[in-house]
Order: sequence, then structure tokens, then C-alpha cells
Amino acid sequence: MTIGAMLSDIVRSLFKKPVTERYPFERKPTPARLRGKLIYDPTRCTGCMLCMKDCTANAIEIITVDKVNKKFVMRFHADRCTYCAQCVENCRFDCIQMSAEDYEMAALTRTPFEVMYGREEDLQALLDCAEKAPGDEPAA
Amino acid sequence: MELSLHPIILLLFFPGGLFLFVAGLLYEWVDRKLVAQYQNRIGPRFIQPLADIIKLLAKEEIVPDGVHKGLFIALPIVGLASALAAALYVPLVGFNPSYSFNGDLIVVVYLLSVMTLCLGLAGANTADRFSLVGATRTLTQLFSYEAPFMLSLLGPAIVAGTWQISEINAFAIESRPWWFAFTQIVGFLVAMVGLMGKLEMPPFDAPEAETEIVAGALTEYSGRGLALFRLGKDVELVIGLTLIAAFFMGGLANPLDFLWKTAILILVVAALQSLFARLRIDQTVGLWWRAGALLALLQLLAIILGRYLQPVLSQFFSGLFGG
Amino acid sequence: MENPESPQKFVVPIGPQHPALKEPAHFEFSVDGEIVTGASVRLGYVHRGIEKAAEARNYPQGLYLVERVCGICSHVHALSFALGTEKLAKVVAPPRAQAIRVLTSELERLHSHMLWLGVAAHEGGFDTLFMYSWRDRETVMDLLEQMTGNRVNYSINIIGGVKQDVSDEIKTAILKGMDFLEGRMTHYLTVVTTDETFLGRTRDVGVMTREQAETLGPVGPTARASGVPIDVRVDSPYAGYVDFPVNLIVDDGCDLLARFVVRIKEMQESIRLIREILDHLPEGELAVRVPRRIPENEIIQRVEAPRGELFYYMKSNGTDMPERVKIRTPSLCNWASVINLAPGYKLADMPMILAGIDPCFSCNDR
Amino acid sequence: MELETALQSAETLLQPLAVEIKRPEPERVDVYITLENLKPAVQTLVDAHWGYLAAITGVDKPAPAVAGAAPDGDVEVLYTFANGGALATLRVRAPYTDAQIPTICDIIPAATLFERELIEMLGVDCIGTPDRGHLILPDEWPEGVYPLRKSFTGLNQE
Repeated sequence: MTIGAMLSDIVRSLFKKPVTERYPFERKPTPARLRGKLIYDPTRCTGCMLCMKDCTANAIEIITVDKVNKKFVMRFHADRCTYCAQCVENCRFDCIQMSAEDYEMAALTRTPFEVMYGREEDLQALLDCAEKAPGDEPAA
Repeated sequence: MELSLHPIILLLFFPGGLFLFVAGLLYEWVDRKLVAQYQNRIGPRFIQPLADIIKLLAKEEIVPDGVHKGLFIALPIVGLASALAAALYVPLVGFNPSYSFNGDLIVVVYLLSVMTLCLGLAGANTADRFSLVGATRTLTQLFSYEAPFMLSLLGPAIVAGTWQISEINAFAIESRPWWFAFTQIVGFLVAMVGLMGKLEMPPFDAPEAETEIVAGALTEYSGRGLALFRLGKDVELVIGLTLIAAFFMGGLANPLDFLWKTAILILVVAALQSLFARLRIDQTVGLWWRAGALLALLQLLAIILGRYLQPVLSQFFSGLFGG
Repeated sequence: MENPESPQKFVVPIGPQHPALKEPAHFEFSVDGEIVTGASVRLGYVHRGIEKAAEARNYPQGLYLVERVCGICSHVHALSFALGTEKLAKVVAPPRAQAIRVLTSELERLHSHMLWLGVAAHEGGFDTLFMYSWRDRETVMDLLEQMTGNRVNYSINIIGGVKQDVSDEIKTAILKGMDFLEGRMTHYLTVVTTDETFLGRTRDVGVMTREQAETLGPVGPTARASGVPIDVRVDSPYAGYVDFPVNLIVDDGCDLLARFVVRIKEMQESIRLIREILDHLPEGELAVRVPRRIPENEIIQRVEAPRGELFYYMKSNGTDMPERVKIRTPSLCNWASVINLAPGYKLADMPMILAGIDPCFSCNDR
Repeated sequence: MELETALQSAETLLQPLAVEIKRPEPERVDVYITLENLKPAVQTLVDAHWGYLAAITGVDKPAPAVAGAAPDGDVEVLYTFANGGALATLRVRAPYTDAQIPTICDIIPAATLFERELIEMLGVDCIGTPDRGHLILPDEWPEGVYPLRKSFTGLNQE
């Protein structure tokens, strides 16, 4: 029956550097598989909508700008997403990846949370038809 | 060391009021930092206790209903005042105490327990369940550590032959190599553990065990009242450390002496704090009355035997060895 | 349960918001001086209606919903849901996926028990053990983050297998972490069984004899600490436990100390099991295709969560959404043991006795 | 095999009381019983020390909605006992009209939490249960609204 069983620990750590990580002043390298922010590659997308169907938090909206020659734009809601990577798993064409570096997504306003991914001309096409008829959405 | 300053300055600025607050806050920081270091974590920055006090002073003081308003406000002030009053008789920072008379040891220990009494009353004053349980625990713990702590402090007083702290301090300085900590090792241990009991440091922090009764007697306090109680606790820490350093560690002759001796003491106290689990209140009382009081009495007995039988024994020994 | 308002009773409410509780629940201890005479519990503060929500989501969505029943044992819920869905669809995941599932659930048991060890020590006022056990828990969290991509909701399961593979680099990292933890576990076992002040708070506190255990129906380590030999991994092995058997750890100390000892020994057993899995990781692909619409069927799936036996009842109706998902979490069974054992002990022991069953309020509120 | 003997013993024990006994899965046996036989069935299992009560599950089975008529159908309540690897489930039907089920808390005191949840979630009334208070629903939950019933689609207080 010892009196202070943790004695060896506390004496040793008297001379050891505290283990507390000093984030955000020192940033440890993130592991390769960290599921950070979504990255969407519109070139390979075929518009199968499987990612949208299986997203638990319906954080992904695929807007079809032009069905025939495969032009799609993804509206990604970063605040709804739960970063489970089911969409990465579902996509057979590897259009969606999760970046391991970009994990600090706090923001003061809501606007940065709605990210539009798409080719330049698609985004432009969307904005034009948005001005033309602000009311209705393009053919989803 | 003699300190000739105007009594008002003695009272308000140097070893008295303001300096004591700063020293109290500093010692609280050292204590928290050491406990953190023992637990392998960083711990607060050095002005954290000051920041806490300022924040608390800035906060609004809520007086809950079902409470005697005057008492609620007066208790922290009386507690702090008694702690500050006790500081006058203690050789702070190695200088001679500002005021001393024969028997001030009893007055100091009594003034320190007035602080704990105020804490107990503060808890009993409110209708909140947690602080009622906290108050009963504070007072039970007060009655349990008071006697052994006093007895252990009487050890050096008897050997020095006076009950005046400054003279015990002077006596301890003269018999330098023979620290009372070595000659009265048992008394020293009981005094150390008694100090931790008085300041309600773990393992004796049952009266304010946050996982059981939130903050014990201080649950209802916020703002100024809580700040004053916290300051009182810090001042008590400084006074307690100086008292034990003066008695058991060969007296405090100069500020440097005061610094390194209290530093060692706080190192040991912080280690004891982080070594143990919190004792239930019945276990603390059991420990105190069974172990504490008994050891202190044995120590006193040893001193009395040593002191009064000493002439008889030395003569006997010298007779034996043909002195 | 006496009524709490009787005049001479002094009721101490440990309310939804209290330092002893890491999650909201309301206890009322009627106290006579320091001795507790009666206890009652009110749950439901974190009820999110997950069973109802699971009926409105398809199977892959349900998997991630169910992971959020509990923050500490998220993998176990996803594993039980995935195994249940595969049973409904009469599909079996490949052996490599089953082994990786067992590896993740053992890693999760490690960090869940270490979290519990820290919190229970904190309830008893032993903050140093709290700090050290949570520091060592970081090694397991980093391993999980490295292997699955997230510290808490690892989401390594999909219906029909797992997402991530165990590469050699991760394997060496895990083995290194296990060596470090093995040394710490032996140290914690000695601390918990020899430290005088800690023993004073745990020995002969919250005693539940084997007969009481059988009537009050606790599960998991709380039952095993009272001599009841029930462990789903041993009784009806699921996923990879068929190829990697577990030794049952039972202790008949029946008190709080026995619950500490059982959990620490379980951690040592988990470390042994993780090493064995990593040595004989079967080859093969990671997942198998499962049809989106599951034919009409009805199954019961039981899994051993860190806190005890987790019970899933699932019913499919041919569509791609389950008709009924019943989740009975282990904490629900352990409540009866705490409420009936509290009287007789001191108020100061209440947080320790509550922490003894490792309650997870978000688990039993669902 | 140990699992097989456990299932056999469950079947022989419950044979007299059972309306029908089925083996849907290799380690599971389903015993359909009527309301009156529930308590004796639970009593026989407990007397024979056949494992422990794992869970009480309520499954809402609404009959196809007939326009205008009161919602018909019944709630099937499953009492699942676990003995090592073997599972024995007692299946009882409680029609909406008078969903009355005898309580088993006098035999197994720990079942009170399961029954409180069954009462508030599916509207099945367990006669004689010691504590009928809400287990997980808030106190101000409207009376007669049972969330786990298929007919419940939200508290829609517009």
C-alpha cells in the first residue's frame, strides 16, 4: 500500500517539457487521410447524382448547366457537411476528394460556407441566367 | 533584519496590505504553475490570478434572496481583514514582524481560523443545498485540523521558551544548523499537513469539492465577495508558508532567506497537492484526530522529555562516560 | 423511490448542469446528513429521436446518423448498424474488412476506457491521474486520426465493408503506440490498486453482489466486475472476433475498485488483441457491393460496446429505408444498478458511483 | 453445440404457452404468444435462469389507412432474452384500440426503464408498471402523441 503511487510520474514531469500542443502557434503536420474540405473536379463528373443522394446532411447540390456535354456545377454547403466522405466512396469517377490541409473553415459570416465548384464558363452561365430571370432556378 | 518604516507604510504598503496582495497572487500563480508542471501541462501565465481577481471585481455581485444581506457582504471583508491582521505578527519577507507581543502565536493561528469561520458562515448563510453541505464540511474540517496544527506549532515555541513569533524566529536563526524540521521531524510533518488542511488544498479540499458540491460554501458568491475570499485564501497561503518557514526551517533572517525557503516549501506543498485523491470529509476528520493529534502529542511529549530531562540525562551520561 | 418532497428529507439536486456530469441528466439524492437515503434519475435531456430519424433515411445515410448516438463509442454503433444491414441483405463483408472493423473497435475501447479512467479519477478528486490518462489517450486518438481521417467520428465503416486500409506505415505506428500504452497500463493498474487515498475512495464503495447484478441486469464491465461472465465478443462473436477470440475478463470484487481493475485489464487485453490482428491481417478487398433496396427481413444484432452490450433490432421492408431501427444502449441497463445501490453510501461517493458504470447520457437518450 | 442446447431448452420451456415457434436466424428463436401468456412465459424463463432480459422492442404495424376510419393496426412488442449466444424473443401483439400489456417489473425490476420508454414512445399501456413518468421525452410533451408511431410526423404546431 504505497502512499503516493503517482510520485514517479510527477517527479519525472517536473523536468519534462509539458506535452500540451501550442496550436495555433505551432501547427502539427496533418495526417494524409484527414477529411478536410471537399474538392470537386467538374471535368470528370457525369451527373449521376449518387453523391447527392447518399449525403446524410444534404450538403451537396449538383446543378446541371448543360446535360448533353456534361457541364455541372456543385453547390457545397460547408456548414452542413459532416465530413464523413461517403460521397468520396460513392463517386465511381473520383471527382470528389477531401483535402487534408484545409481544415480550418471557421468564418464570421455564412457566405464562405456556400462554395460553388465548377468550370469558369459554367459559373458565368449560371450567373447570367440568374441575372436574366432572378426568380427561377436554371433547369436543375 | 530591522525595518524602520512609518507604521502606516508598514500597515498598508510594504509587508502589510498591498505588497501582501501581490505576494499572495504571485504565490497562487507559483502554486498553480507547479501543480500544472507536475501534471505535465503548461499552467496559467503569471498574471492569471490578477486577471481573475480583476474580472471578479468587475463582475456584478448577485445577492441571492433568502440570505442575510449585511452578513453576506460583510463576511468576505471580515475574512480578508482577519487574514491581513494576522500578517502583522509574522516575519514577512524576512523582516521583523511589525508588531509582536508575547503570545501572538495564538492570536495569529486564531486570526487565520477566523477566515475559515467566515467561509463556513458564508455557506450556512444561504439556502442553496450545495453551500449548506459545503459549510458543514468547512466547519467540521476546521475543528479537525485546528488542534493538531496548533500543537505542532507549539513544539518550537516550547523549545524557544516563548510564545512570541519574533523571538521564536530569532531563536531559530541562532540555532541555525539545527533546523526544527530535523529535530522535530514529526511536528514538521503535522504542521505541513495542517497548513494544507487550513488552506483546503487537495487532498483536503472536500469543503469545496467541485465534482460533488460545485464550489462548496462559495457557490453563491460572485463578483466582489468571491474576489475577496480568493484574496484572503492567497494571503493565508503566504502567511502559512512564512510561519512554517520561520518555525521549522531555521528562521527567516533576510528576504533572500524568505524567498528560497518558501520556494522549497511551495514545491513540496504543490507535490503533495498533486499526489493524492480527495479524501472524503469523514476520512479527513478520521486522519486528523487519529493520526494528526496523536503524532503532535507524541512530539510534544518528546520535547518535554528532551527539555526537562536533559540536565538529568546529561549528568547521568557524563557520569557514565566519566565526563 | 421515496417522494423527494417529504419534510425531513434534504434533497441534493445534481442537476442537468453540474461539474460532476459531462452530459446533462438530473439526479435527486435525498440525503440524511452525508448519508444518501434515496436516488432518482431523470434522463432525456439529449434525446434527438435518432430511431425515428433513422426511419426517414436510407441505409448509407442511417449509418452516419447512428454514429452520432454517442461521441465516444461512435464506431460501435456504425459497426452494429452495418453488420445489421449486411445481415438483412444476406451479404457478408470480406475478412480483411471484418478484421479492420475489430481493430478499430478495440482502439475505440482503449480510448473510451482511458477517457473513463480519467473522468472517474477526477470525480474522486485525483486530478493527476485524470491529466495523465487523458494525455496517454492522445496516442490512441492520433493513431485513429492517422488511420481513419478523424479523431472522434471515424466513419471507417460503409455498408458492406470499410473505407480505409491499414498500410504498413500505419501498422508500425500502431505497434509503437501499443508498446507505449502497455507500459502505462501496468503503471495505472498498480496506481489504482495500491494508492492509499484512491483505495479509500473505491474499496467497498458501490458494492453490487452477483445476485444483485443478476436481478438488476447491468451489462459490460459493470456486470463483469461483479462476477457475471457476459461479453458479446465471447458469447456470440461477430465481425472479426470469430478469427481473433477474446479472453473474458471477470473480477468478483463487486465494488468500485473491481470496476477499475476490470476496465484496465480489458485495455491490456485490447492491446494484445490489436497486436494479434496486426500480425495476421487477412488479405483481400475492403468492401463488397450491397444492393440499395434491401429485401423484407428482420434481424437482431448485438455488439460489445466499451460500456456493455449494445442491442440493435432492425426491420427492412424492401425499400431503401429501414422500417424500424431499435437501439438499446448499454447505459440504459446500467442505470438500474446505480439507482438501487446508491442508498447507504455517502454523498461524497455519489459522483464516483455514478462514474463507476461509465454512464453515457447521449447513448441512453438517443 | 452450446448455442443449440440453449435454443432447444428455450423451445421446450415455452412450448406449452406458445401459439407458434419459429427459427428466423440460426442463433435466434421467435415465440409468438398471446397477451395472457406473457407473464407466465417471462416467469418460466426467469425461473429457469434462461439468460437475462436484453431489451423490450416496440414495432408499430399500422394497417393500411382506411379513409375516415380511426387509424387501425397494432403495436408488436418483442421481449428479447439473451443466454450466451442464444436469443429468445417473445412476440406479443397489442392492437391500437386497447393497447394493454401486463407489466413484467414484478418479475424483472430492471425492466422499468424499458417499459417507461415503450409507454411514452408507442402508446402501449403497461398495466401495473411502478413508474409511468417520461423517460426520455420532455415533461411538456403533449398527451396522446406517440413519436415512434408511423402516423406521427412531427409536432407541427404552426
